[in-house]
Amino acid sequence: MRWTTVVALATAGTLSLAACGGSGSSGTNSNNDAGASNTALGDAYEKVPASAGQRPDVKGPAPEIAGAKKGGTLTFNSDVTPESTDPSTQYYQDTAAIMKLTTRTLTAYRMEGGKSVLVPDMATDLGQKSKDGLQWKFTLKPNLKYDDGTPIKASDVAYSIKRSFATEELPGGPTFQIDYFKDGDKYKGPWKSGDTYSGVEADDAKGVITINLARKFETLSYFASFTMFGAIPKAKDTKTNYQLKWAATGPYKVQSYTKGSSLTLVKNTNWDAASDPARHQYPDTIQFNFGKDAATTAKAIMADNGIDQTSLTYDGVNAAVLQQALGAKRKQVASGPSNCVNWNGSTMDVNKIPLEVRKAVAAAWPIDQIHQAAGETPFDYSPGGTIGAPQVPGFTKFNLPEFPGKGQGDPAKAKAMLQAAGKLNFELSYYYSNDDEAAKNVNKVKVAQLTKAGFKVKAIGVSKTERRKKVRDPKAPVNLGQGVNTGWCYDWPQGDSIYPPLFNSTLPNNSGAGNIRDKALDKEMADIANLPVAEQGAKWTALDKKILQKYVPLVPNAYSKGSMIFGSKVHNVVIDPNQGIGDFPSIWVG
Amino acid sequence: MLVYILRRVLLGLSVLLAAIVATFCIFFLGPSDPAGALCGRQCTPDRIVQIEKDLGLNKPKTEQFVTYTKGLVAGNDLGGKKCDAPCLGWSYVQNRPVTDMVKQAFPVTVSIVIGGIVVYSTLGILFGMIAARFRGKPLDRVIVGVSQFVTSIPYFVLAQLFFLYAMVYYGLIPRAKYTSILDNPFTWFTGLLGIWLFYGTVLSANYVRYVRASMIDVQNQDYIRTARSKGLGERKIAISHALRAGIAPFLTLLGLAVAAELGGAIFTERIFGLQGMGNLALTSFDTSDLPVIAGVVVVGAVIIVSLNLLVDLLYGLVDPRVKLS
Amino acid sequence: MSTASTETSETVVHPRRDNTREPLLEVTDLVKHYPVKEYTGLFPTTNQVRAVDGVSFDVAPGETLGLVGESGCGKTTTGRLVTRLIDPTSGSIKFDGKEIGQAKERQLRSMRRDMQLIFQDPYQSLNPRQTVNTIIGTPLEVHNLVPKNKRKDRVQELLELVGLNPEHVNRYPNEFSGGQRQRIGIARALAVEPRLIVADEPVSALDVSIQAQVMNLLEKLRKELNLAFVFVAHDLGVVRHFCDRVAVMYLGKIVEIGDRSDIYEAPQHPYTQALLSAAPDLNVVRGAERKERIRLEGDVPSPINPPSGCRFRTRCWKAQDVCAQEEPLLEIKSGARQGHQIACHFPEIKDDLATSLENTSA
Amino acid sequence: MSLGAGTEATMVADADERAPGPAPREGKSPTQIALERLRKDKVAIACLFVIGFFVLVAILAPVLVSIAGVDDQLHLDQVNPLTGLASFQSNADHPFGVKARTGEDLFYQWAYGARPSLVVGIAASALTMVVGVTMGLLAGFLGGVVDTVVSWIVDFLLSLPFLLMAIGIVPIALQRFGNPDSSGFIEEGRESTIRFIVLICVLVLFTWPTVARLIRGEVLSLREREFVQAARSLGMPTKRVVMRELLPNLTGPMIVNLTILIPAFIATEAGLSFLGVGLKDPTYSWGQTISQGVTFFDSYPIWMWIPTISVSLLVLALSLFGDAVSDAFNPQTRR
Repeated sequence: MRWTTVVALATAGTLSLAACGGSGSSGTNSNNDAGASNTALGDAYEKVPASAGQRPDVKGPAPEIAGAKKGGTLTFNSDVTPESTDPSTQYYQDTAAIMKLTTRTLTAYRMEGGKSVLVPDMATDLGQKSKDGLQWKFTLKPNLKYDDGTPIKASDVAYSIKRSFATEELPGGPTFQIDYFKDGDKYKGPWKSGDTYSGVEADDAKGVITINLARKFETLSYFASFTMFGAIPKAKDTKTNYQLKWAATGPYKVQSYTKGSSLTLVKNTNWDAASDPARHQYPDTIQFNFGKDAATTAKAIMADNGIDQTSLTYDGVNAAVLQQALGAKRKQVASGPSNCVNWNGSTMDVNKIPLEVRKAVAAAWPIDQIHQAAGETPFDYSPGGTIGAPQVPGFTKFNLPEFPGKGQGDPAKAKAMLQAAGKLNFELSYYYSNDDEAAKNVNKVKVAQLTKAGFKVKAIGVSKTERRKKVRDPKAPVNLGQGVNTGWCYDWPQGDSIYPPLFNSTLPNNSGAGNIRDKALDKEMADIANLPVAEQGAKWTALDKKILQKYVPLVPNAYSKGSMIFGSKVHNVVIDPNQGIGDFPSIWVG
Repeated sequence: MLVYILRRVLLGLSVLLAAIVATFCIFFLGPSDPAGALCGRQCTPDRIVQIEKDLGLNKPKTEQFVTYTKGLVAGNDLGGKKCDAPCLGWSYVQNRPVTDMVKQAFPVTVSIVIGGIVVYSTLGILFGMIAARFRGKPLDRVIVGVSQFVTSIPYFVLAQLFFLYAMVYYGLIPRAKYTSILDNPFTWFTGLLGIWLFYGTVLSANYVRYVRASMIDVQNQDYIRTARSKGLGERKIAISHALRAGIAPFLTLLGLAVAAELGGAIFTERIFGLQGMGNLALTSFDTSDLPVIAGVVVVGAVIIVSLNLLVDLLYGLVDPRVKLS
Repeated sequence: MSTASTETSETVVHPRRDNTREPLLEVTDLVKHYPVKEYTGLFPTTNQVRAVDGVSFDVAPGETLGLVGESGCGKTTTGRLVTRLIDPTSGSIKFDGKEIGQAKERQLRSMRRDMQLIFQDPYQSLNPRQTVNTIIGTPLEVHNLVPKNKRKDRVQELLELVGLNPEHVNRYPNEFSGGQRQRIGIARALAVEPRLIVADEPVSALDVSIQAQVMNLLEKLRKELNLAFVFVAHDLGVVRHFCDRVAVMYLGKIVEIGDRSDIYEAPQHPYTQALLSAAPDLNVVRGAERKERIRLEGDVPSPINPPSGCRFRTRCWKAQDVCAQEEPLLEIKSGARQGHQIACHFPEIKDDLATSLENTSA
Repeated sequence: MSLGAGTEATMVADADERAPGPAPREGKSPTQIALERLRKDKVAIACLFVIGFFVLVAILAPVLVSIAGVDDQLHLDQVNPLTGLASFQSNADHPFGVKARTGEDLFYQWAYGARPSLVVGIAASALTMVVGVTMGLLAGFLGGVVDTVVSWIVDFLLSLPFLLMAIGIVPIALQRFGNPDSSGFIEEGRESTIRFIVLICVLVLFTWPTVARLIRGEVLSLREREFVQAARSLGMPTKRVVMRELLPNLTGPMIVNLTILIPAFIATEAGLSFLGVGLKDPTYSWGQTISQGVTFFDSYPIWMWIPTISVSLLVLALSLFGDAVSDAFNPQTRR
């Protein structure tokens, strides 16, 4: 579980993490060409995405998109350079989206009318669970092939999974397998521990992959959509260099890849459309250019000349084109909910700050000003007052009066609350990056507002790198903004990917949110997580409310959004609410 | 001659070695946290120790330096990661050999710089000669004035405007794009043409004045006066006599300006979005990936030193007045 | 232009027939080689440019020695060596009985007062950024000759002595003509009240009319101040006008040395004869018959690889085998007077070469 | 950048019979003559006015901002929260507009931004000259081992890619000096101070070799000049020869070099700031403002254009002035 990160700042381009699973749902979501209104703004700005779930019975091929044309070249330009394209280590939004084009997985998300649904991909279903829930079996569809025409075997998938345990050779990937799989903590991958691993077994004759668990993992189907659940032919594994040339199983294969610079994908003729319910194969070539200045890319796409007509970027809506994006060029923007929720540095240590004071902080918190100072725009977020994201299946969005999820904060009211509690001039201390323009501006806003509300504010400026260490430091002598302080992006749309990683008492100090140490809460979370997926959503909603009211560990700020801008000849750019980025295989040009 | 070359090479090598030492001192003796950077998100103290061991960061600095230098010559084996010679170290962030990254970026920068030099020397010599020929006349003033004006505007502003207006908004010039010349010479040419034209033109603004000055200088020399008194036409004088004399300073300028060229290329790469050495260094700067920056600096030093050497030798060939001593 | 312009008198010749007088400057076997590396072959070869290759002469107090020869023969180098602006490779320089050939700069300090240089190029020899007052005042200050408050008076005195307007003391060199500048240079040299002046072609950069004025000034000063001179020149006329003794140099060696009359009236070395005959003869212009003219063929050989034996042999019309094998010594030859030494295997007096020179210089 | 200045040695052979002109008045040194020539140069005078204007802006920045009534605070209310831009380009409250999103006043940043440009330009070039001239003098006059060592250092420094080193040194310096107690705490403004010092050091470090090389050449030729020989033959101590005879004769090349270096440094500062390794607020600089504003050059042009025009004008004025100076000091290029 882990991680999260900052919502893309308009200036910085997106680099958020966490691709993950889920059957989400999604509500409003964006554009298609031809005047389909996008939801960036206006009334839709505050609308909540609907939920969608798992669809184990879906078969390929993916339904044709109305009007879609084949052929042409689609060009992606991005400021961000993918760190690694090794299937075993992929954990970022952008790489997940890119690799969906080349790499089929056991399960996958597909867009159904703006909703993101989990469907079987290489597997025939979403996994068969044993009675005790400790053994899962996935059966491969017949006749699956690599781009060179060789058949995909169950042992290739097993090998790919085992490879992900080699965190020393291939660092940076997700680690749920280590936590949940049998002997996951002992197995160190095929290079160190050999090919035999009791947690993952394969039967090539039947095409069955068996996963043995150490504890119940109700949301494993979601996790099975990560690229580590793809297939890697062992003979072609080049270890650390596999990221430079990987075997394709999806509709596209790598023609050339220059790390840090460009990636060219062409059609994979050995891809079987009939068996793939989640992907299309429209453009002939898909070109990715990395390390392109975000502002100029944005301006170029908005200018919509020549090659830019068939170009797009997932760097968000750059401030340089914001005016156009809000006005004349609105049709060239796709914007939709992402898997992240923000609380912008408002995590409060419940052991260091008394409850009444935490409530006063919540009352004073200058949500709108912080968004503005950080350079966040309606393309980056919509108001949100919960810890969980509303597209989690079964989750019901709510707004507590203490947590409106928007507005300028009320310093006068906060001051009154402080006074009532006898805690006037309570000292709030936190770290901020003083080598980051936006962080400095945000800090100015915070200091002004909190001081006005009767707090004593001690803001400690450190460098970005230093701050990254400080906020997780268990002994840090501050009481605000520690731990997971910016927000949380779920790995798959279910509460077990949100609440336990934030509030479990077994977490080290300052590695969750608020340092809540409550065994009862632990038990409650574990109980919900062990329920069947379909029953969890409502329970998590109640828990969300309870945590906010009982502990006040943070002030939810916003549901963040993913936004893409594209040229006029790019069609069907739809933001996958479970990924916060477009669903690349369904985009066509013409 | 051979000994002279040897001596120059030795001098160059000593400078280069010093550059490596300096680079190493600056980049690796500082309090940085490479292991932390490489560790990524699932970072445990154990893993940091392991990475430090892999990269040899737990060893004394002197030993590290020996390893680094040895790697340049003979390659290295960093914690099971093979790094072939010339090994410039291991990227903390990208987790692969710096040499690979430099190899990838190097041709881009070289392509930009070479094309730029062709454009700027052609334009520079042409307009410099014209200005010198019509010294004091309106044409001269226009040329000098325009070059003054162009050089005083920050390069990156000009580049940005050129990029957006000429390439993006109006599409007058093909969009900058790098293809390897080995893959497709034609797209290599068309993809870089715009950059060459822009970069070369802006740089030539500086050069024009230099050529003009040295042409005027040469024209005042006695042997040009003699040529003139023999009744040779001005154009002939300019081309045959003065130009040849002007080539030697051009070579010096070329040698000295390589560093500046590389510098200009950083802005160019950044703005036009090409993945050359400059952009590599900048990206690594953003992620505190010190071995990469160090690698780029070392390679830069190698280029400058060898180019200066080459220029020195060419100097002797071009200008017989210069004795190799 | 100057007060000295009217003087036309013949110079006083100091007889140099006796060896009794103690010489002020005594130079023995002075050598200056410059190493030059050449990178033509596989390995560099270090060659020596034999700029000065064993030169001996002496100068008595109040006496004037002329050093003549073609350009590149080493006369200027000899002048600089004597004043120790450059370090000799070997050989001895005795000034006033003291050996200064290898002395350190600090030990030279006192000698510097007694020996001064006048330079060839008046445009180069004055610091363009200093006023005349500073230029002439600096030696006074360095050697602490005159109290500070009297310094300017002394400078003006010196200016008057060299025939310049003392009121121009605050001007910069660029405001003076070449002749005037040279006078400033002379005043600077005189400021330290030296006993010996090495004049390095002091007039060759000046117009002919001004040359005479400056020469007359030097003449006057020599008489008034009893100065000894080492006078480096290539203009034989000027030397005849000014010098008591004359040394002729060729390729770093003295080929003939003697009293003025010896050299001009009875030159014995073929090179001396060639030099004298090459001097322009104004009488021809006036209608007189052209005298026999000796033409030297070929160029001066390289000082890096001087010819064996007699260095002049490659251009000498008398050269024979012995010239290539044996180096002629500088010695008194038959028919020569006391103090007239010639380095030649086949000396021969030619006396009609220089008669016309008298008129050209005065 | 200093290549063109090599010809200045000729200026020593000054006015004389060869170049008759109006009789010079009493007591004029070549420098004075050059200054007089400069005074008659209309372009130079115009440039001086421009330079003077910016110097005044820099000095009077606090006065100017208080007259304009602007401050360095955030003014969130000045911008449209949707677009992040102000609805105006310039108004009475904010004559040069405000920054996107935060509404910080741009006049304030412009006025204070003049300071680092000029300080960097002047301080770095003065230091460069001091170091370069000293080393050049030592190498040229002493020769021998000193010359070999200095020349080697010059070669060495010139072989390092300047911009890359600058890019690399800034984060190192920040890490090393940013938090000496290793607490990670960087005092307010400390980073910008470090950046400022590093910037100047880097500029000096990589530019003095060029100056030293030039001065060494000058000294080598001056050393053989007869007036230096004369000084030596007078028994002048070496130190005095260098200080009194050589140094004054280097004024020409030095001034010319200075006038080339200042604008070059100002432009470099802007460039480095654009790359993110230059100055950072609270030290405002034009380069930094340009790099922030350049993305908005079409939607909010005033942000970028005011500092761009300022830098360009200043650099243009300084380099034209530099040309005029070198012309004035060079008798061969009289206009």
